[in-house]
Amino acid sequence: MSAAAVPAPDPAPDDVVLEARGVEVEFVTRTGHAARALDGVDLSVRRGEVLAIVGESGSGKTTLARTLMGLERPTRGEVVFGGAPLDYSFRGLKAYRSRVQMVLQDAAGSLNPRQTVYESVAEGIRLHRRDRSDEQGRSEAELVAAALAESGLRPPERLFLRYPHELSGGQKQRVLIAGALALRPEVLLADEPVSSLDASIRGEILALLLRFRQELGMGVAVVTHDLGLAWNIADRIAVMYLGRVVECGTTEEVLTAPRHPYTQALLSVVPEIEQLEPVVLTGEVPDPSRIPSGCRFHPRCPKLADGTADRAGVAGDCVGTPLPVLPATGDHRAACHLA
Amino acid sequence: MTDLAAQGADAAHTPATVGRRRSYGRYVLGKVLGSAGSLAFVLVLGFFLFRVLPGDPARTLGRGRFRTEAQLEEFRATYGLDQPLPQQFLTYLKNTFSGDLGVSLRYRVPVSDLILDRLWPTLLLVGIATLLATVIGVYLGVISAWNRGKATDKVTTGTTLTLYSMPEWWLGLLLIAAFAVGMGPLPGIFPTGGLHSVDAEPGTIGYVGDTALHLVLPVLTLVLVYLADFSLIMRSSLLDEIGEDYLTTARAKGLRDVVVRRRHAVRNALLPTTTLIALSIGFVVSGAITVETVFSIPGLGLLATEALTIPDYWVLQGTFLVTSAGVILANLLANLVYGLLDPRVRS
Amino acid sequence: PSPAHAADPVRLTVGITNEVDSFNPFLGIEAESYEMWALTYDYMITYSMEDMSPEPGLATSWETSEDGLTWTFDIREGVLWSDGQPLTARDIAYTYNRILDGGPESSSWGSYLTSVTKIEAPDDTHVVLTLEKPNAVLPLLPIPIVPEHIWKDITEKEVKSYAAEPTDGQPVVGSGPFRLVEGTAGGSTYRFEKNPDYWQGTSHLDEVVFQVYKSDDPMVQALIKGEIDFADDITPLQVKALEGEDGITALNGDSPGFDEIGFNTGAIDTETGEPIGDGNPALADPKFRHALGYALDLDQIISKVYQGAGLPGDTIIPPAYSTWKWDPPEDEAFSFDLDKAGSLLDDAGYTEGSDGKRTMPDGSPIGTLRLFARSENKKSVDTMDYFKEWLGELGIDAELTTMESNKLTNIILDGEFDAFHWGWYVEPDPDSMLSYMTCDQRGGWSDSWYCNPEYDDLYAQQNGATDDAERQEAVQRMQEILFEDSPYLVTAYNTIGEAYRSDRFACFQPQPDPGGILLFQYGVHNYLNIRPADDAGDCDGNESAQGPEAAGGGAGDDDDGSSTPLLVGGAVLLGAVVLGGGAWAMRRRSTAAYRE
Amino acid sequence: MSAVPETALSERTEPLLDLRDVTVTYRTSEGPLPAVRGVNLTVAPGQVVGLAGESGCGKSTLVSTVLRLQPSGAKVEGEVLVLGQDVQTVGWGALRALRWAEASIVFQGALHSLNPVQRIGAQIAEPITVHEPDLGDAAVQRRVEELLEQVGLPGARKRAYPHQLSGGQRQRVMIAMALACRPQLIVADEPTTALDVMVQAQILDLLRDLVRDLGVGLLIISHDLSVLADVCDRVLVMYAGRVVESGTAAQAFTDPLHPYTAALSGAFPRIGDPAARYAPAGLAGDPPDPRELPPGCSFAPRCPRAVDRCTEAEPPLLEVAPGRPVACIRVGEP
Amino acid sequence: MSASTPALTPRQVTRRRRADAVRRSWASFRSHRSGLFGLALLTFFLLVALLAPLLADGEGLEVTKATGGVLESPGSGGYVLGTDENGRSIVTLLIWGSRISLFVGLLATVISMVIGTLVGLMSGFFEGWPARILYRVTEWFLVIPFIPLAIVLATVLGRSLINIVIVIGITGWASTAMLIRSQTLSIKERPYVERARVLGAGRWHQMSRHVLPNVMPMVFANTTLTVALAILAETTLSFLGLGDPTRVSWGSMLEDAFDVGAMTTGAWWYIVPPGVCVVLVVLAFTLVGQALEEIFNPRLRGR
Ligand SMILES: Nc1ncnc2c1ncn2[C@@H]1O[C@H](COP(=O)(O)OP(=O)(O)OP(=O)(O)O)[C@@H](O)[C@H]1O
Ligand SMILES: Nc1ncnc2c1ncn2[C@@H]1O[C@H](COP(=O)(O)OP(=O)(O)OP(=O)(O)O)[C@@H](O)[C@H]1O
Ligand SMILES: [Mg+2]
Ligand SMILES: [Mg+2]
Repeated sequence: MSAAAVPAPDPAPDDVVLEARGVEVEFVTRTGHAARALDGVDLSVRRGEVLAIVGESGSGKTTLARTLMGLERPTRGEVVFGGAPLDYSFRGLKAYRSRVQMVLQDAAGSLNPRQTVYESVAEGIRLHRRDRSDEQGRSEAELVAAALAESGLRPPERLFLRYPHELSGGQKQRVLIAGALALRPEVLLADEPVSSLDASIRGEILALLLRFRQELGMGVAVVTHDLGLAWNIADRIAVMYLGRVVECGTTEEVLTAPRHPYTQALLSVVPEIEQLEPVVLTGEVPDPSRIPSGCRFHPRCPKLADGTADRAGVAGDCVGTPLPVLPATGDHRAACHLA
Repeated sequence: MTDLAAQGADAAHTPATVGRRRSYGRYVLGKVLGSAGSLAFVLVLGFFLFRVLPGDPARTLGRGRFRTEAQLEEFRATYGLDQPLPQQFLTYLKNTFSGDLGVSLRYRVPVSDLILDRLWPTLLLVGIATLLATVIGVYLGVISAWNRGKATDKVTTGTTLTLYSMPEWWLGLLLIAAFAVGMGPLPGIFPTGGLHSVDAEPGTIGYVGDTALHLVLPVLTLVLVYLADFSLIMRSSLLDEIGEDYLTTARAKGLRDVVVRRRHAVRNALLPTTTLIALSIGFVVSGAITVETVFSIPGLGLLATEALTIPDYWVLQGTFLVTSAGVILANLLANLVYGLLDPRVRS
Repeated sequence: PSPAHAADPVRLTVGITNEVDSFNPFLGIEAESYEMWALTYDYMITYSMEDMSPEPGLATSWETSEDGLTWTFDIREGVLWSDGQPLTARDIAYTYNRILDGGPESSSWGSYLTSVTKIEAPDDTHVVLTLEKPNAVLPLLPIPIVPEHIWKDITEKEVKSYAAEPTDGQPVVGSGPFRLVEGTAGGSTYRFEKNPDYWQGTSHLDEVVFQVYKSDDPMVQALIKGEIDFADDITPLQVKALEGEDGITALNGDSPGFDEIGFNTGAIDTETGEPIGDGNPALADPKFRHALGYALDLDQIISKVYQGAGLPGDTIIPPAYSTWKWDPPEDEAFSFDLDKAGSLLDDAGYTEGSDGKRTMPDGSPIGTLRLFARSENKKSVDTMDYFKEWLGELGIDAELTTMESNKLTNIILDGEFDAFHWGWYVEPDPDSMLSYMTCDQRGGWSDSWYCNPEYDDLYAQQNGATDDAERQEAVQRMQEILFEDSPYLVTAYNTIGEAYRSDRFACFQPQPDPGGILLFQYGVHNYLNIRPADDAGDCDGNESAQGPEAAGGGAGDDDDGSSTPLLVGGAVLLGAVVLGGGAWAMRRRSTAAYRE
Repeated sequence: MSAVPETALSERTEPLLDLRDVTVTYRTSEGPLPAVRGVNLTVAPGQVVGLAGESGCGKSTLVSTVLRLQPSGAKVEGEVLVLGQDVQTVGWGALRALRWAEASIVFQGALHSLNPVQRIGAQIAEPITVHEPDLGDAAVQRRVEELLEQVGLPGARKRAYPHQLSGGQRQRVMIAMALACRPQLIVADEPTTALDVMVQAQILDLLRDLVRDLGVGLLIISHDLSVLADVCDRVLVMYAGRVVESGTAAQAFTDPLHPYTAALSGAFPRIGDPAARYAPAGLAGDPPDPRELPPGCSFAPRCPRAVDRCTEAEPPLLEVAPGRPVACIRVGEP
Repeated sequence: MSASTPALTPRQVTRRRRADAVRRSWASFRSHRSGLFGLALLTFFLLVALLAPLLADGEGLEVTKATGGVLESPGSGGYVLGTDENGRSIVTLLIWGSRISLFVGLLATVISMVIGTLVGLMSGFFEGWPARILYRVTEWFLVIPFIPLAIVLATVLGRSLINIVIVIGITGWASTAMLIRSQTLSIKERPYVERARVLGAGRWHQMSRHVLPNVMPMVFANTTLTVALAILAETTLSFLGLGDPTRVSWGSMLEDAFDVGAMTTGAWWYIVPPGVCVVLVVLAFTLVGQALEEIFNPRLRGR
């Protein structure tokens, strides 16, 4: 059953809650090379909006989400929450995490196999003593029940004593969402929330996210490589390539009038009956330990390969001139010499 | 031919192979350093364990021979016991590295000579026993894993486990009773102990045969007891592989069951087994000590147990160092082989 | 090895349970090593089989000067070293001088040359010893004589690591009845070939091989199977078991030694004379100690702890040395009589307190006596266990601690004990054993810290006595004193179990004769006596030698005696295996593995 | 299935794969588990057939029967005809000869389906040496390189170990391996699951090219209907072990007749379709446990169109239009 | 939103969950026939050890109170399994010996488990040089052969029951530490630990609530396997003469039997029963341990 269509709210630009400013994350690989998984990302999540972060595998989506969560410390740049840079002390992080929550990529693995559903959901409540601060004076069990019910698991008590292996994939994902939701976060980061789920179930989960945004005014950032999903629920889209945001704007703008050749290629390969002319990029996602000069996309860029860039007279720039980091404004922009 | 050679050259330059070389180098370095660390640890342990002896070592070590203070002094000087501890440690290191393990309190000969003398029976015993236990154990492990849940598996695993539960020297005693003394219809065909008969002439074929005959029971004891170790390791290692999808792929390719087992399952399962088996060598060495005692085989183990009654500290220290070093080196070797065999070591 | 065919070399294979620690007579201390030296080398004087009294060896005769300060020995002529060089008085003097010079050589043998100041060989056939005071003990110099032409190249420093083992296939140079051709200290096989030119007549054995077994049982099995011909040092139970075997003779031979419970009679710092340690004051009282002698049921100890192989003990001279031994008179001898022990203690003031525990004469508690046993010796532990119980019945608390002999040595030297269990081997001449109880030996060989001036006087007297009867009297009086003062309670005279294939070899003569042991004796007589059973005849008229066995049961015959029980054992083992297999077999039928 | 004339086989008049009323039941400790229930399916030469369905609906189980690779605890009923031979009953020798030489499989999860400690070249070469033992070593090596190049990898990569390749590359190796003996039928079990969009597009392109160039029959399994719609001629949709609908790719995707197919198709919105904005389509509830199937139509509990009748009997698979069998009693009803 | 009040308090929930977990583990254990057999055997020996004073008079251990003859054979004189060389009943010795053998085995295991688990957890969970050093030390202890080290330690420490326990305990912990470490390493990387971090959990919480509970079953399974090895070790050390000579354990019985030459004497009742007891107890622990391992280790489950 499809969820009722929800009209898109008008996200005010000044409603920014969570922001990445020039964030750079480097990993040292086993061979001793530095891999720059994030290479200067400016991105903002606003109150009550759904932001989709899309890109190929390895483009740095998960790293970005983890950095926003404070699980990864940027080697440069900063994460700003509510106007203040993130405090990485234990207390600071704990306080932060009661306001920003994340649902991890792997739903099946994110539940402790030895904890019951009840314990998994209650964990956050206990850590932050939410039962003491609850305005309605609800007990821990009541809070857990409420969170499960809100996530569409009804009646919640029936699930209390279940272990993860007794749940279906969709139920696990919902338990995870309930666990995050029980803290009433201001921002929810969801990393590939449905990619491990069956097609028929994903609709429900997505509808759930939309509902939270709508009912709780939560900012939601969804990480995905599925453009269809973004079309389904996102207000805004940021397209990532090799550690950078290469195009961002509202969903309609980005998906119906993509400006970056990479976005265009991504869009063209979405399997459909009536094909656009698919632009299948050759090669794999480049290695973040060897970022190409100039436009980082140029070795795979179809516009450069077919001479479009040359005709526009930017071919030299494509190869040699680096592009600036896209600012985190609401406008539709693309980091491309052609755009 | 030429294009094959060209391909070879070409392949050598792919990043994958280069990366592999480099990472094997790193792996080797890591393992060698680790083993060196272990050796150093054993050295230090060897030193301190024997200096924390309660009481005056000179008096203890002198076994009541020395009654006058002068004799004690001389003894202390001989063994460097009159020097400060750090100095003693340095001397100890220097001596150990130059192969000087001290002089046996009992035999008054250099410990290194004693050890060299006693090394080869132990090597022979441990070597043959490990080899046989490994081969048979791995074979049994394969059989029982491949037939998991069937009668073969149950009988094999049950028997090996029971043998595994036996103190090896007790089994040795029973074997002596059964096959050396002779029991009921069994003639006592094997010697009760020693490494060779009194009348065997060294260097002859008969001598070799005679030594082999003497080794049958002790080796059998060790093999029977340690079989289980290897067969259980192999069994669980192979069971790990049996669920893997690549075996289904192999079957789908039209390979026979035995080929799937041999070429894919067993070969892959053997890899992690090498290092585990190497770890078990320590147990076999331990077992050899008691088995040598029961069978009166003049090896390192017997040397150590004799030294125990005196106690001949330098001999104990020497055998401790040598057996530990041996096991550490065996482990290193196994790890290096494993690194060579398994392309995944770098991940 | 079967001596059946004349062409085959006659080989006696002896199983032993301990290694030779050194073939160098200046280094080893194990009993096995002494035997090897005895086979390899000669002595000036050897021991008789009957009572171990001195007998001519290399020295054919000897005499003392009037003042007892000069000893002259006549040395046998025509004795050759195994490399063909003649053995002369100079070799003897050389050997003795090495010891006299101090150094490592003196540690084993120095005590035999106490009061000797000079040793000379005026010619090839005479050795003259000069003493500073008379010494009755001197004739029995159990020092192996080594060849000067070999040993002169070995410096005092080198001697500490000199192996004296065969090199490059060359046997060790010696003059004894046998020659070591193969073997190293700590090794497990030592092979000797006979010396064809031995001055005492050649052995009937072509070879003697010693084979080390790390434990008794395999050794005994080897004997049963005929792999060896002689098993040394086996347990009384094994002797009992072997008594039924065809073709095997087994016996417990009296060994010249005793086991004792020693007391801390008062440890002192030998330099200052101040008391040290924390021995219980009650044990400093001879009356207290003596009373405890009636609290030992030696018969039970012999039957349980020694499995019946041994004799209840009384003094520190074992019955083997009948000339020296003093026996306590019937009415004074210790017997197990707790009432008597109790009344003696009451008389001495150690009365029972209200709690049933005995107190010191001044009424203070005695406390708990600390008994020590040697952990590696089961007899030691068991004996002390009994003792502890009997002390308890007397109203004296005791606790038993076990430790290695080395640690015990230190504790004894520190005086931090009350009682311990140990034992001594006693040499044919009682002098050294007697010396251990003198005041001078405190902090040295003495372990009871015993000191009695009267005893010391008698010791000096017997040591210098030139008259045997006078010496005998002194020695016996000393034993009486020790019996009264009881620094030791001698618990048992040990035996050593031995067994040999009497279907193969005959003519063993025990030492002491009768009742003694067959090998590892003082001297090497038996290596010359023993013959293959087939042609033993009447052992050349040697009456006490054990003749060949009548029944000629071959080696490796059935030995039902021990195999049936082992069959049962094997069956139990088999059962265990089956049980284990069954346990596994009962496993749940799990889903079968993926297969084709 | 006794007498199939030799000529018939060589003429390839009949389908490469013909599953007739195949039922697979796993024996488990908690009782029998019917994973596949009465599935009929054919693949003709040059045809691409898609099989869609949620996780656990029995797709892989069905695939495993094609080369008789199902676990020994599985009971297979019905006929599995590969080139006219019933693989479930032929002798082992014949079966081995058929495996890979006539039909090969690209297994789900390329990482685990490759032997981790053998070079990929050796793994590709293995079936060749098994089935064409007369081929010389050099020829085999040459074939391996050709195969790799055919799937867009440099021939020299044959010396690589699986862990040195990316997911997409491994999937290509699996495909190269499947082509090794030039089979007539290839079964690809979820070849693109777990790959990202761009790599998925690459692999689908590759498969499409292969079918076109080699004329093999391809059975491709996926839970993503849009993927199948993209590459297949025919699509079958499975639910709880049964086929509930089949039709041409376009029909199934754009004009689903079964409510389940409709839900699957709606799960992947067409970008630009305003109806899908803020309206993710989905189904309530979870797939049923195959051991305790609901009475009647197993989809009924989750079906938005379900009525009481639906729980009465399992609806038969009826052809409601030419080439469009559907198992729903409410087809055509408003 | 649900308006109904949940019927259960969190504590009840937890208790129920625990009971449930125990019930499920027991259910799966019950399906392991060999494990059950081991458990039965184990229960028997534990009962014997616990009830020793009721089963056999403790005075029967004292050589001074021994009533039987030297090495009487089974059946004679009312001794079911005969007597030892001191005339003590073998059955009595076996019964009391079980106490020492099990005591040493269990206590040594506790020591090595505590050390092993702590070291394993620390070196697995934490990063940096202390963890690396711990890991190295573990590796060292892993490769050093057991008996030589135990001989050396026992020589240095002296012979007493508690020293034997210490020796076995401190030579045997390394394999446990390795196992725990590798488990910890893998569990630490599990997404649910990361989820706990996301929820705001500190290290202590992660370790105590997620890592430890998931490692514990393996510790438990490993414990039973370690007891088996520890009992074997006690027997071997006793045999080498490193045991406590004042106490009767199966190992010391075997040593005594060996010393008095029971094999030659044909006194099989002195050699075979203690050995069989050792084999059975070790086997029992091993079987139970393996069954537990199979239940608790998801890697082995379902095969
Ligand atoms: N801990 C790490 N150490 C080293 N490199 C890392 C680490 N985590 C991520 N990377 C690298 O950073 C890059 C970005 O990874 P990330 O997981 O953020 O990608 P992603 O967009 O989430 O991909 P996917 O869609 O596959 O989840 C990759 O090249 C990855 O290999
Ligand atoms: N070996 C087995 N033993 C018992 N049940 C099994 C076995 N393999 C699969 N099953 C069960 O059979 C059903 C069908 O499994 P199958 O693997 O065929 O599904 P699938 O459609 O391929 O799913 P996915 O999309 O997850 O691969 C599932 O319920 C599964 O749990
Ligand atoms: Mg990701
Ligand atoms: Mg599948």
